[in-house]
Amino acid sequence: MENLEQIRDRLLARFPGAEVTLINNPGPSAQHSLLLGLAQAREIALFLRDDPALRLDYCSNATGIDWPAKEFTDVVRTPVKDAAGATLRILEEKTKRVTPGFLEVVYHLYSMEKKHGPVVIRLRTGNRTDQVTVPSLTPVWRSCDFQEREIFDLYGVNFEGHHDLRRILMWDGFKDHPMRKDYVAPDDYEWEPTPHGAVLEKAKAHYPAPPPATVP
Amino acid sequence: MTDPEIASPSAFPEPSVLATHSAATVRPVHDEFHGDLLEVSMGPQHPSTHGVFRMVVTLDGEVIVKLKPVFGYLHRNHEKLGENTTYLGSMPYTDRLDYLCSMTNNWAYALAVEKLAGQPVPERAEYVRVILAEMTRLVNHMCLVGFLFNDLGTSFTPLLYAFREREKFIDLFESLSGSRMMCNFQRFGGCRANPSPEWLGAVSKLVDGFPKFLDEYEQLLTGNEILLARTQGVGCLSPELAVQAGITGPMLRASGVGYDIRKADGYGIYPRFDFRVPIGAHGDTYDRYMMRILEMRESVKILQQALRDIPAGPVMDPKSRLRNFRPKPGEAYGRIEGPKGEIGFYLISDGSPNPLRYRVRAPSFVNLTVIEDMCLGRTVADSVVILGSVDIVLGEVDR
Amino acid sequence: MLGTGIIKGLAVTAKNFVGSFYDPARLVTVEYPEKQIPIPENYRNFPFLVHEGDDPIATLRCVACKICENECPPQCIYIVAERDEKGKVLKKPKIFDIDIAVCMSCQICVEVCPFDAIKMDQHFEIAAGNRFEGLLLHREQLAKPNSYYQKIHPTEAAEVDAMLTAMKARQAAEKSAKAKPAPATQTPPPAA
Amino acid sequence: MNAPANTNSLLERAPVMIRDWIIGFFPESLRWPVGALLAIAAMLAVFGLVFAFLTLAERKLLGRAQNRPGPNRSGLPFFRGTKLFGLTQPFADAVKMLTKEDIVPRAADHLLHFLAPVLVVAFALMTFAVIPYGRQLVAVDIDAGVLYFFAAGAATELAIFMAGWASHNKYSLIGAMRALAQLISYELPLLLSVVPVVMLAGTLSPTKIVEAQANVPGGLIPHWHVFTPWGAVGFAIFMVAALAEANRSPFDLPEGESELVAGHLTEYSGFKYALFFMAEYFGMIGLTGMGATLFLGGWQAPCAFLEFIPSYLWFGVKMLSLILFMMWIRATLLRLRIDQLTRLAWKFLVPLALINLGTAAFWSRTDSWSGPLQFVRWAIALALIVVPFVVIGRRLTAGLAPRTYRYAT
Amino acid sequence: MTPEAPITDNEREELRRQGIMLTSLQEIYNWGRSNSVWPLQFGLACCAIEMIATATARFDIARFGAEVFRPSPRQADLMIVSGTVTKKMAPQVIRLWNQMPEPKYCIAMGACAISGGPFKQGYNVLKGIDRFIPVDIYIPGCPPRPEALLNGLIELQKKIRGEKLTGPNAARHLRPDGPGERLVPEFGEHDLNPPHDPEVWQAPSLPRKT
Repeated sequence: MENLEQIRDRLLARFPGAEVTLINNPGPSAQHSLLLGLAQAREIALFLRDDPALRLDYCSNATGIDWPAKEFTDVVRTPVKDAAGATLRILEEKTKRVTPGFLEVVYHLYSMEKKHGPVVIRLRTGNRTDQVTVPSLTPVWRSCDFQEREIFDLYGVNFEGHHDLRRILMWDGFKDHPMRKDYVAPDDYEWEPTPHGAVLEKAKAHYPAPPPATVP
Repeated sequence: MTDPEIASPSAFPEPSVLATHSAATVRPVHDEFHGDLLEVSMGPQHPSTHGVFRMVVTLDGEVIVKLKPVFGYLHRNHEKLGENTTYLGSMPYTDRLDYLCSMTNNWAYALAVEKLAGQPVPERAEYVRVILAEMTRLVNHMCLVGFLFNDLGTSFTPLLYAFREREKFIDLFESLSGSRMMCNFQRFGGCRANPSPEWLGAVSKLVDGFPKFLDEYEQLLTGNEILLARTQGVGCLSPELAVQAGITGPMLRASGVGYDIRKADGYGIYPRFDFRVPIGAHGDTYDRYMMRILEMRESVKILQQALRDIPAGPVMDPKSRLRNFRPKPGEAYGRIEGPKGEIGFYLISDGSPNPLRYRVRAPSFVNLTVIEDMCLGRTVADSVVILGSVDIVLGEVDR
Repeated sequence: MLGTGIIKGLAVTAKNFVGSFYDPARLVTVEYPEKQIPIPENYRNFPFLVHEGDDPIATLRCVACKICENECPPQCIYIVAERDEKGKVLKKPKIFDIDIAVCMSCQICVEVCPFDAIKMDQHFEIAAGNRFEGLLLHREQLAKPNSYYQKIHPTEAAEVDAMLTAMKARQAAEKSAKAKPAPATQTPPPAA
Repeated sequence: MNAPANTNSLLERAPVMIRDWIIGFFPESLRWPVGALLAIAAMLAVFGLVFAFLTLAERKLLGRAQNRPGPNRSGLPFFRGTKLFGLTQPFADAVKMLTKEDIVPRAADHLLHFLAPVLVVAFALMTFAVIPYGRQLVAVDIDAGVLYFFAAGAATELAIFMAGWASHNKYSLIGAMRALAQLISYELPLLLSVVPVVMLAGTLSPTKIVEAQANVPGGLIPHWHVFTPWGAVGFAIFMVAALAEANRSPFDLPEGESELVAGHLTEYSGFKYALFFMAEYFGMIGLTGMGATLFLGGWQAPCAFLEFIPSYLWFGVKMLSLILFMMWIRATLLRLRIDQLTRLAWKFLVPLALINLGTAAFWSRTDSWSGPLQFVRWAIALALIVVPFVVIGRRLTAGLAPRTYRYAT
Repeated sequence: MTPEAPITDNEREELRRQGIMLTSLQEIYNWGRSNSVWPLQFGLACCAIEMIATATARFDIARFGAEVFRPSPRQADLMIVSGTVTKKMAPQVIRLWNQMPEPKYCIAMGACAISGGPFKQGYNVLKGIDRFIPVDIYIPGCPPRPEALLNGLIELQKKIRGEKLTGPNAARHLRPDGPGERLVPEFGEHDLNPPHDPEVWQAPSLPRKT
């Protein structure tokens, strides 16, 4: 199989103006991925599926990822030097920078015919609140059907063009998207005999008296 | 390798044409002979839904004109819990995904983490993994056949024979790992315990006697005319649709696509073994049943080879660590051929002890995609059989 | 011919029916409350705490390091360390609770314990009529002697004991080496 | 009929003597109703017990076929720790069933919901009236007994439909519809399989049919209908249809546990459910009893020298072995689908039964053939049966066969 | 199990107090029910496999007369909650319980059914079925061995045998304050509504008091 750079180049040649970015995976698995722009994602997916050299006819895994907004603190260190050039002190300038959060949908593609893979493609939403629509790839690979519904249910990604976009795991009247990182589970804390960590915090909130930590 | 029968789409079709959904392929007739449609909700408590699966079935007489699967009755937040616990802490949870095959789940997860962390595995551990995985496959297929026949209306007899044999395997799992079902045996970089020669001998004895049981089992079941009538031509799945819908495992091979991850990926040490991948020609329930039977025979072969060749040595990589396991940032998707199909784990690490994303690609969840296509136009009695032949376990469908 | 498959199947059930009267392989039932399936040595059910001496609480191996509490995936362990009058933390648990209504018998606490203080029990007949009293085990119920451990897991316990004695011997040797400046070239014990 | 002396042994006559002794206490005008009541009471008691132990036998037999012992530790009240091999299990079940809360769904038709189990047992019991259990043991000896039997037997299916309809449950309704389809399909082969017997015996009275199968003095092979070509086929068809008629596996579609939860029984609890259970076993007893009467010589002993054993015991043995056979089938086979069930009836059993009618006619015409002609008679009769069986069987299972598979590598 | 004495002294005392009729009735009633416990054929999760294993040849729950797994709740006496009860499933479980005729019993099998078990921190997991249904026997384990389930069944049989027909200690189904039907929660926007049935379950006071 060609490597991802070649695929990207071919895609760019075939779809001029499309956004295809290679995302490097620094880990030892070296499963790099292609980030597709939303506008032409479905056409590119179709191409990947039907291209005779690739024939990625099998979408194994579709999953959502929640990337919450991240706050970075950039520290710029400027040494203050005296006339001789010796460092007197170092000035630290801290600037806070927030990378906006987004939701991501990842597809792992294999070829059953050519028996190669995986090719990982990703789609990203604009943010985590109102621009959460991505094109559905269910028309291309039906295996995404339930998996996209699951992403819709648990992450709140809206799939445009999905034929039956309903909640799949939670009940219909459920309002939240529980797999998001900022989801707060309903506070059904009642009695935990062995609390620690987050549960201990809850226990403290529910039993404001000193935490349950003394002899019976 | 023989050419799998995959029809390639000739033209470049429009996306809208591609939606191979089965919306109302069987159209209900409304005239004086056909009354109203009957909507029956099968499940979540139903003897043949293998747990808490639910199918909302619309019937015209006894013929299904619409079938909507409803999931989530066993959605126990596996992935969320996996993201809130350490890499090691997720291992026992994987046992509870497909609770009939904890060993293969363990392996798939260990494989994904090993990919993520670049962790090597000693050779003996690879052999132990193969032995355990193939034993699990035997157990799973055996039980599946039993459950399938329960759906077909036997009074538990095949299931009880299967469980009689299963107990022998379970005893071996228990004496090695300490638990009958929830083995929690694989670790990142090997296995938890080194099997003793006596244990391997016991496996060898059991495996050698297994074909005899299988013969008796087949004598009871395979040639039965009622079975043939109930399963042949029932719930056909075309190879095109199977590939398109991401079906894996015996169900895919029953449709005639020779895709086995043990061959395609060659993970672990599978390339060293000589085994064949059976493929069906019709993709009906009978083929799906026979795939399991034939795969069991192949698994016995793999087991015999593995038990013959297993080297001595440690089963744990000395450099692997149990506590404070923090893989470098990155992501990995590891998959193996589980008894039900491709079981994969997708992990993203941000360098912390907990994975940032922990995703389970469950075979039976995806395999259910085509349940409506297979059931349309069939009767209620067929639908439970078709569902039985898909081989679902709700623990991994809903996770 | 139609019916041969059915007759074959009938033969199999008949064989099993007749076999159940003389062949133990075809009547595999173990009459449970009277007889028991032998439980393999490795079997694990719920954790217990190993103590060495006669006084269960005073001679617990546990040092309340809370590693198991942190590693326990379902968080069913709760430990509070003993403190002396001045508030200094002692290496002893004051509270050690395991909620066996939550425990998933995964054995991770045993694997991570550096002191071999927590081990898996094999007692499983613990059906209770009350969730709040019967199923929350305190350190008094959890503490079981080392001899019990040796009884249920003989191989594993022998290894652990050998390791512990070796470690003690090494510590004693180190101590004596420190006490006496004599050049003690003691070989480290093989098991470590 | 010149019966040997030992057939009039004390044991043989005991039931009748006891009856006569009891009704002797009553004035002449009351003797007939008291006798009838006694017969009913005796039947209820005997078959009630038979039912109880049959449930146990079924559970034990299923258990044994599945490598386990089945219920074996119920013991006795007041004597805890006794086990008695589980022989008291049915009574424990009865106590529980009797004391269980009776739930009628709010939406159900209360009257029909109540009537259905009563009727189903009543109809099943009615079939018992005409079966000759022994030499003199028949409650009502009517001339058209066979017809009466099948009429009453068919009515139980109507009661089942009633149950399904009244429960107001979708599963029950589907089960009820299946029961009706099954009734219509299997009533015909059941009756057709009996016609040859009636034809050759020349009577519709069960007692006379049994007498027609009396032993030829000195004969070693029993002179039963099942030992003739047409009788064997008729018996086989009868048994298959009886399985369907009694809603037993592989024809237990109305109950259809794996598909329809419990079919028409889904909404029945407590004693009403027990009544259905009872009716199923009564139906089985009745059908196997009639099967034994028509084909297996009824209460006749297989050979003349075995006639010292009371006739009703022979009947019991035959009936029980047929019931055990039904249980054995249940332990092995899977369930048919409703369309296959009807297809089996219409396309296989009915034509075969019709052909069997022809065979029976041939058999009765050639009664005089003897010597080597006897062999010709058998050969022709067998050919008349086997050839259609193979041909129709092939057509029925067209396209169904075990397959061979290829391998990817 | 050693064979128990036919009638213990306590029971003789009881006999004298309650009258021989009532006690005999009670004995027969309890004997019948305890030897004919038909469970609901109803598996939720992992423990269901061990429940099936209990019914198989090796363990054979049939020996106790309890192999008749009825798929319809109308004919069942015992509900074995075998596995995780999710919030999505909880209303159905309680509905099934309500559909079962009295006298009925509930065994919470496995950690998940008792307390939510390893999954109790999940957002969709009910932390124990006893929040809605009165549970008679709790069997811990994940999953419990089949023998443990049999042991639980024996405990349940003991409990049934000890039940009284009258008096303040009468069996639950004979008391007016032990209704058979329980509140079925509704699906809320974030959680079940209510999250537990206050009539069945109250959070206990903490065992570790300050």
